[in-house]
Amino acid sequence: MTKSNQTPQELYYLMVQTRTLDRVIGAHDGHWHGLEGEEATIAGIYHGLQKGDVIAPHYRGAVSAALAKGADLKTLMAGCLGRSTAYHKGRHRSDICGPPELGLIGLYAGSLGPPLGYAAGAALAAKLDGRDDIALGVFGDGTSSRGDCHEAMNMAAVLRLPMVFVCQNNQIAISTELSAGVAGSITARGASFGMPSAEVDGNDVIAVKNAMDEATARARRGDGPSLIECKSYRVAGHFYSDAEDYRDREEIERWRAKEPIARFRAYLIAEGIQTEEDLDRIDAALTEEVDTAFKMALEDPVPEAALLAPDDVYAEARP
Amino acid sequence: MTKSNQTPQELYYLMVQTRTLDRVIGAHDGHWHGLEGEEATIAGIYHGLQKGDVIAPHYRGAVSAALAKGADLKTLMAGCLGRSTAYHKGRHRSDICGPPELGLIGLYAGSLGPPLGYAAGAALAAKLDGRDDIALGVFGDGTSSRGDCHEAMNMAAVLRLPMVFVCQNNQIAISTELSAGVAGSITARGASFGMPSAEVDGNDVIAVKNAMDEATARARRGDGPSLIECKSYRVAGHFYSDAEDYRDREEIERWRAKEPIARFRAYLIAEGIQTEEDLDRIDAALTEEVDTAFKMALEDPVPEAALLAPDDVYAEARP
Amino acid sequence: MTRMTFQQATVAAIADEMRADRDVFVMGEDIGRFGGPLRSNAGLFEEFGAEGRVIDTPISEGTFVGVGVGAAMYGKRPVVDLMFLEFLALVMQQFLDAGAMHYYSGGTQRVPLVVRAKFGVGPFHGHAYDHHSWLMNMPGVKIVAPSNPDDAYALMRAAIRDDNPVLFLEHMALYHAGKAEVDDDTPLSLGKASIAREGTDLSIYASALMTKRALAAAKVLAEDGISAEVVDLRTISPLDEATILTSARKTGRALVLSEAIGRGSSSNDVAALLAEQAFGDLKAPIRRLAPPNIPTPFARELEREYLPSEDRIVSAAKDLMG
Amino acid sequence: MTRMTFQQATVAAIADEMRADRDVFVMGEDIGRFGGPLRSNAGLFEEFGAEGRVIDTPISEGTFVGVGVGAAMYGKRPVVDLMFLEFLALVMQQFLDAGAMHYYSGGTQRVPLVVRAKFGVGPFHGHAYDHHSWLMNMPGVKIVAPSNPDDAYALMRAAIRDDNPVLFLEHMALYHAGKAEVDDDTPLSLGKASIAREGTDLSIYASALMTKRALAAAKVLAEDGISAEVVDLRTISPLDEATILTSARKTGRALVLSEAIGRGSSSNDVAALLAEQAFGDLKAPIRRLAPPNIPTPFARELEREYLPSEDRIVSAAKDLMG
Ligand SMILES: Cc1ncc(C[n+]2csc(CCOP(=O)(O)OP(=O)(O)O)c2C)c(N)n1
Ligand SMILES: Cc1ncc(C[n+]2csc(CCOP(=O)(O)OP(=O)(O)O)c2C)c(N)n1
Ligand SMILES: [Mg+2]
Ligand SMILES: [Mg+2]
Repeated sequence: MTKSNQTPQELYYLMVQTRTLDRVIGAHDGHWHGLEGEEATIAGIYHGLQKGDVIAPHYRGAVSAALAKGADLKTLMAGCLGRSTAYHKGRHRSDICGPPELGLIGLYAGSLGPPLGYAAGAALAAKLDGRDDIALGVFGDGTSSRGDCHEAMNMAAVLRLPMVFVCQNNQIAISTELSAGVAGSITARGASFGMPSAEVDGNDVIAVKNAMDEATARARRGDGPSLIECKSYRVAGHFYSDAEDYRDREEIERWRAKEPIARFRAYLIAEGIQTEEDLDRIDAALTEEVDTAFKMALEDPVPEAALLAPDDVYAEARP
Repeated sequence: MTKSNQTPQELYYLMVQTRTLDRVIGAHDGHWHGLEGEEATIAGIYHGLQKGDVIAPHYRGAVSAALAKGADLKTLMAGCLGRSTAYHKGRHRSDICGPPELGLIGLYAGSLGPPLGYAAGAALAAKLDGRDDIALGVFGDGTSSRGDCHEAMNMAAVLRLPMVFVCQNNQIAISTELSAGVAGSITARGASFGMPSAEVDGNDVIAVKNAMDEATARARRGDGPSLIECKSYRVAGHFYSDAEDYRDREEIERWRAKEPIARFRAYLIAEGIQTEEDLDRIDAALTEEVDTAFKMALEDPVPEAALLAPDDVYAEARP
Repeated sequence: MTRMTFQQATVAAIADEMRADRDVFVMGEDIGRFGGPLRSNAGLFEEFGAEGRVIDTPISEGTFVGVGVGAAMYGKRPVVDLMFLEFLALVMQQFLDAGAMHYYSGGTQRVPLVVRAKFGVGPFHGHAYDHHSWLMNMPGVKIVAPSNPDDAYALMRAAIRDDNPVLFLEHMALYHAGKAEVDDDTPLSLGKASIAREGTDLSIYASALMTKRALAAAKVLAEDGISAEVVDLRTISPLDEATILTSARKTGRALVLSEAIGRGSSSNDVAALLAEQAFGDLKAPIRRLAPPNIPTPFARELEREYLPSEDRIVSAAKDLMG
Repeated sequence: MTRMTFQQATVAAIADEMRADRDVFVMGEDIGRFGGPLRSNAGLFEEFGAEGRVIDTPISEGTFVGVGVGAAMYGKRPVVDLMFLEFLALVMQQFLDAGAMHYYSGGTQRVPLVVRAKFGVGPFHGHAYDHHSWLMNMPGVKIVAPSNPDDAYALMRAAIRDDNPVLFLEHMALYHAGKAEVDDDTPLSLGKASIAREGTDLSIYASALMTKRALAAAKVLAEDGISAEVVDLRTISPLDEATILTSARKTGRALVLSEAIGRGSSSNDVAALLAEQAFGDLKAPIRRLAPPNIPTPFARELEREYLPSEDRIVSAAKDLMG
């Protein structure tokens, strides 16, 4: 993957798409995990992957990851709503679990951490097949404390798997501040497994993108895994209906002021890459697109309980 | 614990005791996990702890850990043989599981890794009680790849627990060489959790002991956990009946030549701390002591199957 | 006597034990200032936080339950919040080890540990998985699943006082579902089922939400002249075999409910026990009612259909009456 | 037709599948040059090692089984060696996720994964724990437990060809316990019990070592004029309900064996099924035989007493005959 001329626009698009769907779904569902403040990190991580690449996304940002891999917006939204038209037919949640046929590894039984191992397995499959596909394992700062994270990094390094680990460090896990969850440094952990590891400003989409490009190229070349820690901040609540009485309002406002979309917008305009009007047009188009998709999904049928076929739990032998 | 004048002799005693019981048990039980080559590491780690300290020892060396905490040699041997006179009455294995009443946390259901968390719990108990007791969590290089190891280090660092982590790095796990099990460096992992971490020569009992003294003092002061990596070599097979066709004979012989007891003996004599005769006397006394204990244990009764009381699985309410 | 919700009763029991015994402390993710999801630890931080007895942990389930095990081994009585039963798979080794300790130590080691877990199809969409049955086949572990606030209070106190590792189940559909009288003098002990309703025609075996549904079904059945006895297991492991058998011997018919999927459910132990030891008194085949053998589905419509409903309990009971 | 031990048959099945399908590979601790404890992967490294299809891993059970899950999701057919079933507690989440994938993905995801595990009281002292019952209550997972070399061969091939996560159990007391004919043309499929011995007076349900003991007991019973039918479950999850029921309906008596402790054992599913669906045909209570509810003891004398023995099977069968 070389960076196309389109990259800045595409990044902007992904960032605004993330923000737009966040607002639309969040307004409807108080349990939706907000994305505000992390749009640059999310767009920078998931932009520009190739078809055979596999992602175990962090749950916060999983819908954007699926969209970046070509999933259909309306179908994903139907999945958030539990409609029968969803990729998973209403059986699961597309907010935390994207379509595997597009290379998405989700939270199947709900536990954070183990998907990093599944991503390592996808990387091993690519390596055994001699493909230049890679796997991304993305995790939050809180999730970094799961032993799975350590095991997967060590495994990927020992087996020299084509993999990139990314920590979406928003400095909090539900109500637990970074310092109460994570001792030392996540970047240092990556380095302790002997892999190239770097911290980047997660509010700077270009910085995230550049670090990703380097790490993915390295993985595709067969030179093994790397870690990127994207330092950002969860401006959003843990979920939309979070009362957030455990946090300092001022700190949130300080970070809100640094918000990544305005920053990137300013950059695109200042550098003459896009005009304000272009960007406004993208914004408007996305609002329209997401609203429409959501409305359509809302009207989709709910699954018929009678069709709840327990036989589907086992895959039948292929004919 | 300040180092007493007796320390060198006591260290020597523990090393030779370890070697002696290794030979005696190993000759009897092909499944015994040999200790040859690691006597300095083992003695250096377990010497000089206080009564309330708790140890989750690495399984290779667990009998020495129990002895260092005051367990009775004959009773432990009866435990290796499954006799009813054992601490555990023949129900379990004292080669991997010492008496908890003396502060030993063993491998209860056999999995390496989780005892590090139990040790952290013992450390938390000491901290909550305001005691200056500490907990040791000891693990092999192979075991360092278990997520438990990462989780326990992070937990201990975040909660600032009075704990010392020690890696008994003998550069192999069954047949898996260090480089195929461990990417990067174990010492660096400790450091990545923000704790003081140091590698020492595991064949140099004084170096191990000094590092331990520093780390335990730090923990007792309430300044939190540290990691010590003792680099040594498993001269022994994985267990006594190991055919070892996976290893280079020459490498083993190279390490056998560096064996820690001869080295420490030479040091003690050269420094005038002990005479050769003194040391010979210790050796002979230990041979006698271990042989006698083992013979007595062998004659102890086997558990009566009829007494296998399933009711004992639950602790009854205390009166 | 106070009126409390299930959630309040559970937290009150913990607080009372914390006041009575300085060795009791609580630990888990987001249980401090935040108070835990669904207010599962509400108020504890305010009262006991300054003493360091309310401990927020990193996301390391195996290890924080392990810390509970280790602290319990050396003098404390930890009450660890797993958040959701969904995460039981991550702490199996810790239960396995803890359950083995008393036996394997030759009887010297005690592990007075309580692990709390919210579960169940209910208002909190998702996180519903009922995995408790795995622990049935694990020596030395106890499982408790109250069906109402009064039992929640008494059983939580009993669990904290018990010297064995206990999994304490908190059903999310019962959690804030109205207040009931809580008697803080109830004598405390684990291992006793209760006859939640007496009856003569058939015995319905249940726990947690299934008990509530069984009681509702029993009312409907009574209108049709069928007298159902509802046995609330309360302690699922070990089972109160005497109470279970006595009821079936009396009524001659057994309907066994499960919120966990049928295959491998703890309810099969109840059925097998009856088939072995009450066989001669049974007038009809044992009947089991459980969700299909699939993971808990997400869509509300599917989720609803998934669990044994009051209606299905009624109709299974009628079938059983022949 | 060749004569092989259980261990040889298992490895031969894997090697045959590796030859037939390049997507099959093996993975685990010490399975490369070392060949695995008890020679569980003997010869595979020599034949397939150079192709990178025999992968030694660090001691990270959750993650190496997880790597198996991920590789299976994306085109491979991994055969992962867990070494001992003792470590099942460490990989529960991986089974749980893998078992849910086909259903939760809406039917698009397949997870053709085999996880092998040695277990059982036997010559290899220690590592005996039989934890498989936990996976009964886990949707989408299959469990296979052969009792002889021929079945081991056929079921291993079937497990590798199956598109679902399978736990494949290898009993250490059967592993090197003599050779038997192995028919490499046996049609392959999971989910079928076999009638290991026909009989008319009672049905004995068993798997793995318990099948061997049941067959030995049946011989003794025959001398006393009692005709025991032995049903070898082979696939423990899902159960072959039809074969199980047919046998009990024919003989009218059921004895259910378990190597796992009785409480929460998968054998209770068999008992519950019979109590529900063959009740009318049963002439006597269902009888269960299992170890006591304690962890597997260490001393040889205790270990021996722990398991249902041939003698105890005989005497339980005689009891059942009244
Ligand atoms: C293993 C596990 N433990 C706990 C949870 C419950 N949980 C859901 S989100 C969350 C916080 C995760 O924190 P982080 O990884 O920092 O992600 P963020 O929410 O900040 O994006 C927790 C604890 C879970 N899903 N899985
Ligand atoms: C979780 C777990 N996995 C695998 C095993 C089997 N096993 C026993 S010893 C051993 C090697 C351990 O290596 P290391 O930690 O380096 O210790 P060493 O044997 O070298 O002293 C293994 C894999 C185990 N007991 N527990
Ligand atoms: Mg976070
Ligand atoms: Mg080692």
